[in-house]
Amino acid sequence: MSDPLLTVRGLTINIPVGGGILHAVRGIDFDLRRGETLCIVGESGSGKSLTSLAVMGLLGGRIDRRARQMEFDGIDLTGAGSRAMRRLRGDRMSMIFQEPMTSLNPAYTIGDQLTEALLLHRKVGREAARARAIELLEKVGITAAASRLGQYPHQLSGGLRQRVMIAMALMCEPELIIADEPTTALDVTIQAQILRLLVDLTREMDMAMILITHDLGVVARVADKVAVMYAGELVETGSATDVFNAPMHPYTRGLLRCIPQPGKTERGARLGTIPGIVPSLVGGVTGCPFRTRCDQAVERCRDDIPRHEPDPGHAFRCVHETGHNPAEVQP
Amino acid sequence: MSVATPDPLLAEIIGPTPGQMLRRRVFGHRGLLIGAVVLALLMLVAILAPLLAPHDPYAQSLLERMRPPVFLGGDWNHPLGTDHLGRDYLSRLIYGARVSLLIGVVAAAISGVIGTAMGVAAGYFGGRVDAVVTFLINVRLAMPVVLVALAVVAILGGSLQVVIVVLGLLLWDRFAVVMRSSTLQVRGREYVAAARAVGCSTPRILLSEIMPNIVNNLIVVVTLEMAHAILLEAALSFLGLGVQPPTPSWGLMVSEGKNMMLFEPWLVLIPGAILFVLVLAINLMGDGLRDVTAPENRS
Amino acid sequence: MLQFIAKRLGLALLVALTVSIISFSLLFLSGDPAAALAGETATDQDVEAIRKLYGFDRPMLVQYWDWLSGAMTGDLGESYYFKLPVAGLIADRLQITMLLGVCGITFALLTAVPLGVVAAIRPNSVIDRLALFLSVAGQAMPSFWFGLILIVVFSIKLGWLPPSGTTTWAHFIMPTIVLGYYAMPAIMRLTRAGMLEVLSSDYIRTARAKGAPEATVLFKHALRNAIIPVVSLAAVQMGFMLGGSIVVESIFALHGAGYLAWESIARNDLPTVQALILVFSLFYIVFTFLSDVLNAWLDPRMRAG
Amino acid sequence: MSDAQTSAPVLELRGVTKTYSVKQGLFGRPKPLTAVNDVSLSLARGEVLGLVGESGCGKSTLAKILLGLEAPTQGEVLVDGQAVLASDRRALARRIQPIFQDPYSSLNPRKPIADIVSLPLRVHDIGDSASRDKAVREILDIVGLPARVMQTYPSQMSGGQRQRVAIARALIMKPEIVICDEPTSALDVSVQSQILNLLGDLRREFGLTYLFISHDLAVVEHLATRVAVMYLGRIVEQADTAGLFDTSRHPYTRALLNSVLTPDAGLGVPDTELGMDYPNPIAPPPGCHFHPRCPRAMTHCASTAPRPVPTPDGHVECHLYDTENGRDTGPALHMKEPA
Amino acid sequence: GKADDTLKAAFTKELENVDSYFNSSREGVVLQRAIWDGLIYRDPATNEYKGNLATDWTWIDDTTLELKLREGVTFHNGEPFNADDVVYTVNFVADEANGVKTQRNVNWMKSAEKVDDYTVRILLKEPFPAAIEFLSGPVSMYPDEYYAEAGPTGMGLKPVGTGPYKVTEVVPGQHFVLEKNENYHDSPKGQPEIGKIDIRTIPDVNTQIAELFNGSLDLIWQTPADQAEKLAAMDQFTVANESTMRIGYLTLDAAGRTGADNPFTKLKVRQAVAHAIDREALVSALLKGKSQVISTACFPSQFGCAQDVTSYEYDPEKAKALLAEAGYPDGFETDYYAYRDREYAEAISSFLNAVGIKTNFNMLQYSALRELRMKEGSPVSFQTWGSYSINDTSAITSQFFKFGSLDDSRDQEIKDWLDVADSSTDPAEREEYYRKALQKIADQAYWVPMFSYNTNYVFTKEVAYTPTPDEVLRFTTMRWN
Ligand SMILES: Nc1ncnc2c1ncn2[C@@H]1O[C@H](COP(=O)(O)OP(=O)(O)OP(=O)(O)O)[C@@H](O)[C@H]1O
Ligand SMILES: Nc1ncnc2c1ncn2[C@@H]1O[C@H](COP(=O)(O)OP(=O)(O)OP(=O)(O)O)[C@@H](O)[C@H]1O
Ligand SMILES: [Mg+2]
Ligand SMILES: [Mg+2]
Repeated sequence: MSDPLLTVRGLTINIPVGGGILHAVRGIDFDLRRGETLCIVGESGSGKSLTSLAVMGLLGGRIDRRARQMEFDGIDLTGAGSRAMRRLRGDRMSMIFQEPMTSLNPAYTIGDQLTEALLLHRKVGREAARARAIELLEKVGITAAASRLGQYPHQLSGGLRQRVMIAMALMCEPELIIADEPTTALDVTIQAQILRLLVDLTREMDMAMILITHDLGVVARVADKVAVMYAGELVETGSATDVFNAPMHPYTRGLLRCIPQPGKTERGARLGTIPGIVPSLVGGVTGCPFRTRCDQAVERCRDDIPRHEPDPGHAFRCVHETGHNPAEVQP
Repeated sequence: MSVATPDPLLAEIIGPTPGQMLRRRVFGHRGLLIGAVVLALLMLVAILAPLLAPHDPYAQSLLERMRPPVFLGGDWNHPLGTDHLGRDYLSRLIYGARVSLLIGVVAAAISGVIGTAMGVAAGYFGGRVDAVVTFLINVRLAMPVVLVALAVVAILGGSLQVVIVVLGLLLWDRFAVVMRSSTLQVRGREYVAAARAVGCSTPRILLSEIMPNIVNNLIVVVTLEMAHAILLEAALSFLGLGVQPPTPSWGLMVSEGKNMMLFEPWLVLIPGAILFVLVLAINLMGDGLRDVTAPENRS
Repeated sequence: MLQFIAKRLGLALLVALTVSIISFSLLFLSGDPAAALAGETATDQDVEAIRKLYGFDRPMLVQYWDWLSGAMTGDLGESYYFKLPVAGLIADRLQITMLLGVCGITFALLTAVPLGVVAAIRPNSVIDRLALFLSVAGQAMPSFWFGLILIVVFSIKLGWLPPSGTTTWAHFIMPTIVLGYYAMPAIMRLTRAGMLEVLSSDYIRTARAKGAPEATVLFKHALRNAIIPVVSLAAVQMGFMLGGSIVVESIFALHGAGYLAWESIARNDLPTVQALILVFSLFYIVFTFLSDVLNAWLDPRMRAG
Repeated sequence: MSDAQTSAPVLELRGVTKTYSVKQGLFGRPKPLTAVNDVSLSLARGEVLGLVGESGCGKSTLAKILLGLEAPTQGEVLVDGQAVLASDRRALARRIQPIFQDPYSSLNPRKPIADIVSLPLRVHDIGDSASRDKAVREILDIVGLPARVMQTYPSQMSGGQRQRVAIARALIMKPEIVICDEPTSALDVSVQSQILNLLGDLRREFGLTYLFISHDLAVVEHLATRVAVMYLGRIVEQADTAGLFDTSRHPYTRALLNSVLTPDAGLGVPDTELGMDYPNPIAPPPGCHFHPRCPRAMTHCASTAPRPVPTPDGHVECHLYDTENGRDTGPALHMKEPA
Repeated sequence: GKADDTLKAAFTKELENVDSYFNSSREGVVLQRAIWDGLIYRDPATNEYKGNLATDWTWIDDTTLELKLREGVTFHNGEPFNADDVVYTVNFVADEANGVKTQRNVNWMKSAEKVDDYTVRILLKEPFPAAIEFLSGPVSMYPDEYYAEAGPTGMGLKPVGTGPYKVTEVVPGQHFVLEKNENYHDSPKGQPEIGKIDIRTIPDVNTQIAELFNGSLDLIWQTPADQAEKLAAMDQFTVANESTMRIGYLTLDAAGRTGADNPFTKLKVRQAVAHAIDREALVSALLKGKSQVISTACFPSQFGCAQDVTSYEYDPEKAKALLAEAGYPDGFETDYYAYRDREYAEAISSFLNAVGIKTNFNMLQYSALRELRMKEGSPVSFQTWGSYSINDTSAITSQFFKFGSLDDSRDQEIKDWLDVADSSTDPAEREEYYRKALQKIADQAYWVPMFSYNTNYVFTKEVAYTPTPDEVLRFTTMRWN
């Protein structure tokens, strides 16, 4: 295997808020190789978007980001100046956002916005940029691409806009593409189409992708590697098969029990639940953040939590080596 | 009897009450506090005017005209001197607070009632009502306020009541605009639909579901319009077509002092400055209130 | 777009018509116009003769219709006071008011927009605070007072600027500042709020994610969107300013339309006051109409709609 | 035949159509938008009718009509066989209550929970303040909230807690029918399952009838006894849940089912075979509204609107199943690209 | 300034039309005297009538006046002055249909006839003792050809006269530039010296003073007393003060037009009002200058204005006593109106308040107050009257006590006396009847005459000027120092 394209070690994000410091992301690690798709999954507010923005260097100035190591293809991202980051962004790594409705500038045409990144990063003429834009629009399945260039975002439907966003992200043939919940705002049928498109394109262009979502179904279908995030921490990481077929962390297991699965869960039966609510991350946070909602919790959960790696590449953080409280009788 | 699975963690309450949050934000907002304190002081002055004023503000003494203030060699009997009719300047300033505040409060109340009724009706009922109200707002905005107010006051003769009513009838536009858009916003919220689905009558929905949620915007507009009315009255009085003498209005005092401005600038400086301070305080408070209540609107 | 313009125009006309009715009837409630016309030294017969001469004894509707149909053809009647056509009189005076208005709004925009933008880029910075202070003070400053203070300081104490008149550009400096400062706070605040909102919008993040330099993000992507509401506001403010120039013109003795209005009210010169209310309203209506069209043109969403 | 259809329907829609007139732009000419188009449905006591369809297809509009919040342009709504418009809206409110999608907007932020939950009682003048207080405690207990939340405000609560409050408010007057308009789509999965369980439990406990609107087929499959699939204002297919998921007929239903992503690693993303452009509801395509996206469209689909064809457990609106009218009369059209 | 031989002056009021027949303000009179000439001239110092455009005049009978015209005079536009001009002017202004603004100035004339090129006759409607006074005042001569063509509007924009100054620029209401008429005839007005007069309208006294400080004005007038006092104290300016014919008075509703139970119908109440006001204080503290306290319903210099009538000294106690006698021991409340000089009116109202007459002060536009008084009357109002600068009691007392719509007393006896005085040609008889009328007005306290006005003239040390008591700026008599 090649060297990882992206390495993140000990990424921590702190945000000063009214009542103190919000420890939104706390020491997360992950790697990503070329051509690989990493899915970060977690509930709302668990820090997924912040993580992706941290990689892109797009966190606002108020937000404190630090990491032991954060490298993109050998370039140190923690130390990179804003100029170096700008050169990377849109060129070697690009991003797709959640809301296709608001992520395009209403004042400029699709064509203007598509070609912008290329004109910025490459020495190409307008014509060449246009040609590239048309090529990519066709690639993402938009017909009459040439005439679309003159249209404004409001003239397109949500599905089309998200395709435009994807085309825009691909303009400079990036090596890494980060998609932050690209389909949450779309209908299920459109979601399937967009995801398929993303998967096909990353494969075709040999891109690495970080896909952020809270939908376990999406993760299972798209991911090579999965990272489950809870309250700012990665509680479990591993290949999709490992995580879905042999979930180790009580939270992952709980999540999987929560969703009705046609054919698997009995129709009308009670679903599994995770009681309680997400803890506040403002102020000092110690121990396992999940312990208040965990049915396996013990006193030790308040201390430092060890990391276990039952299989190579499959890791989780829990006081219990198996993810189960040995004291409890397992079904 | 509990159908749901017992879940002790559900008892956890995440945040402080809206009241607590408001209090916290209010006390953290310097502008708001300064504005409120200054306004409160001026109100106190207005209320206690008879106790505070050293003289009757209307009492003339032609022999004691144009006495200088103490800082220019006057005596303490008239700390700020006397005006062109020998009335005690300080006393008139103190009573002037009454006039300005009265005008601000009553004019804002009149225009508030008109504008809120129109805006809420337009926002809630939409359709034709909205079209008519929007049209009226357009007409109102198209009329030059100062000019129309001057003309009307000139016709009806400038008494305090006339000025107040004219301003009240002219300044409802912002109320209508803001109340219309906030109502429109709130009307679309699901709790309004829920209240209707429960069978609430329209007046009840307007009063207990919509009003409480737009009242903070209303308060902000009230402060703005109070300031606006006070400034307009001063401008009208300055132009000689506002409150009539001998009523001590600050605008009038500037106007009266203006003629001697090149010789006795304090005659203009003092009433203008205090007018400025009053309006500033009200505006600071309004801005503060907006800052303080806006985040709540979002959630 | 054409349809939009047509409809918008229709609405503008309707508003203008309503304003004309209001201004006409409003002023007809005033004292006896014949007495006003006759002046201080007139006898009763003089007054009666004038009443006949000017047709004040006819029904009001007839008088309104006469007036309106005249107004349509640019004939706004004859000033009772000057015995000259009102249209010409106003046209003369409007030049100064318009000049003042244009200077004022330019001054306001030139100070407010840059301040607002910088304040939005650096919230809570010194400049932001300064901008906030300027705008709060500007809103609270009685403009007649401000004008008087400027005169005392710059004309009397320092002797730099002439206190009144219109002969040179220097005469316009103080009136421009006073009038412009009246419009500045609102424009500044809107620019700042608009920029803040736009800067936190998703498409700005998109632009940054493309690696666009900060200047491009600010001026190409953000300002273009933030400025749209400012255009409308500037138009509205311009309308207000013309109507509000009365105070400034009276302080600086500028013989503009605002001053004419004030004097005409005092002289009960009905045709002039009516015409001025109508003209000021028309200005407001035209400005807002133009700004709506400009807005529709600036904002692609409205262009298509 | 399912037992749902044997009992008399508590709620029935007959040929309900709702047309809005929408303005485009500030001054555009208003155009008619048919949000709900000739819909007939019936709900039997105790059943859960799932209503699925894409965003904007008219689900919420239908719900509003049922709640009496909107008057249908045509057709009628019957409760227990009686037309609703004729009867008092307050009477209707006692029998039909909503649960909305967004727990952040469905509770008045200015009121404490006790006021919100007791509102229906106060509006209908039921009981005195003590008995109302008691009723609120009871219902809060039922939805799993402790009594101490009564004095708190919505902004102090999490999404899941709020949705429980909304449920409590809907149930405090013991209605028979609850209209759930995407009650969980704004919630995280872990909370969603709690709410779904609660809804299921309540239904069993109180014999409630649900109209359950969702775009998540997996949820609908789990909860509903019968499913209606909506497309551009029309019910294109209606069937018992089991039947629908086993043998779906309408191509659109199939596409919807195909797009359900279950958490099965390695299955990949399925091909929905759908064209991707959602049609403009102001100018719906002629003939069968679905034909521009339909993988099995035939020539006459573009010109003739399909009729409802009865099936053993419901109906379907598709030329493919209309044996009399135009089956196999032409070659299948190619799948359409977006215009 | 002297350097550019241009005197820069300011008007306070916008002048509606420079055509002197179509304006009614002081500013108009000032321009009239500069641009045009009358047939006769009254020397302001000696009150002696001198020939101006006419060299000689004789009464043919009571209603016919024949005048010999001066020869060799030309208008500013080159048109020669002769009998045709006089005939045209008189016939034009005397025709009511032409709408001369102040009809009183001209409506005593019926027409004019040409006798020969330099002799005309003016025909009167009826005997009019003040004819010569009017001919030397408001009636000035216009060029017939030019006026026929330009009319009042054209004359207003481009005035043409025979006067000592010709107009080179008019911006209506705002700005007037006059230039010395180099071939001005040998008029009793004297020859103009200052080359150019530049007049701007600056409504605000304060701005005028600022401009004066700034050096952009050389002369201002009608400056309020307080400012004039301050300016006098500075050594850059000369402040001259002259009395005017305008008087201020209260008119009381003795006729009961606002209601028969109106307190002012009672003599004691009216007398109480007269005693309540400290007119000395008003004059010394507010009006200052050459103002004087007056007790008669006319200006002292006017013919027939008797001074030895009943006068009421300031005595608030007596006023209260009178009120109590009249049945108002606690005073009463009344509406009180004024239309100008707000501060005088305010001061008066506070004197009234002090004796228990609580006044609701209303400041109205002149026309509104006039309408009110004509229609329903007013209980008490502060009025002023300038008598059109006509030095005759008929110009004031007869205006208001002959049952006109502004007559608040409606006293038949007074009217009869005034009728005799107004139409008699015997000065002694006139004087006697005016005295009777004025005495009764004072006894009955129908009016409370208070003070005469004065005017301040402020100019730089470069300017030499002595104002006249008729409140007219005479540019011809101004000189550079
Ligand atoms: N600029 C900010 N200021 C303050 N708090 C922030 C800011 N950005 C994010 N947060 C907080 O940080 C936490 C993590 O946010 P993040 O956006 O990464 O969540 P997420 O996992 O992407 O959630 P979602 O699924 O809702 O998008 C949240 O609690 C959020 O409220
Ligand atoms: N008040 C209204 N005025 C005009 N059009 C409306 C109105 N309400 C809804 N519509 C339109 O009717 C159609 C159906 O809307 P509806 O809200 O019922 O859709 P939905 O299926 O509930 O969608 P979603 O899944 O997004 O909630 C949409 O095209 C919508 O734009
Ligand atoms: Mg996110
Ligand atoms: Mg919906």
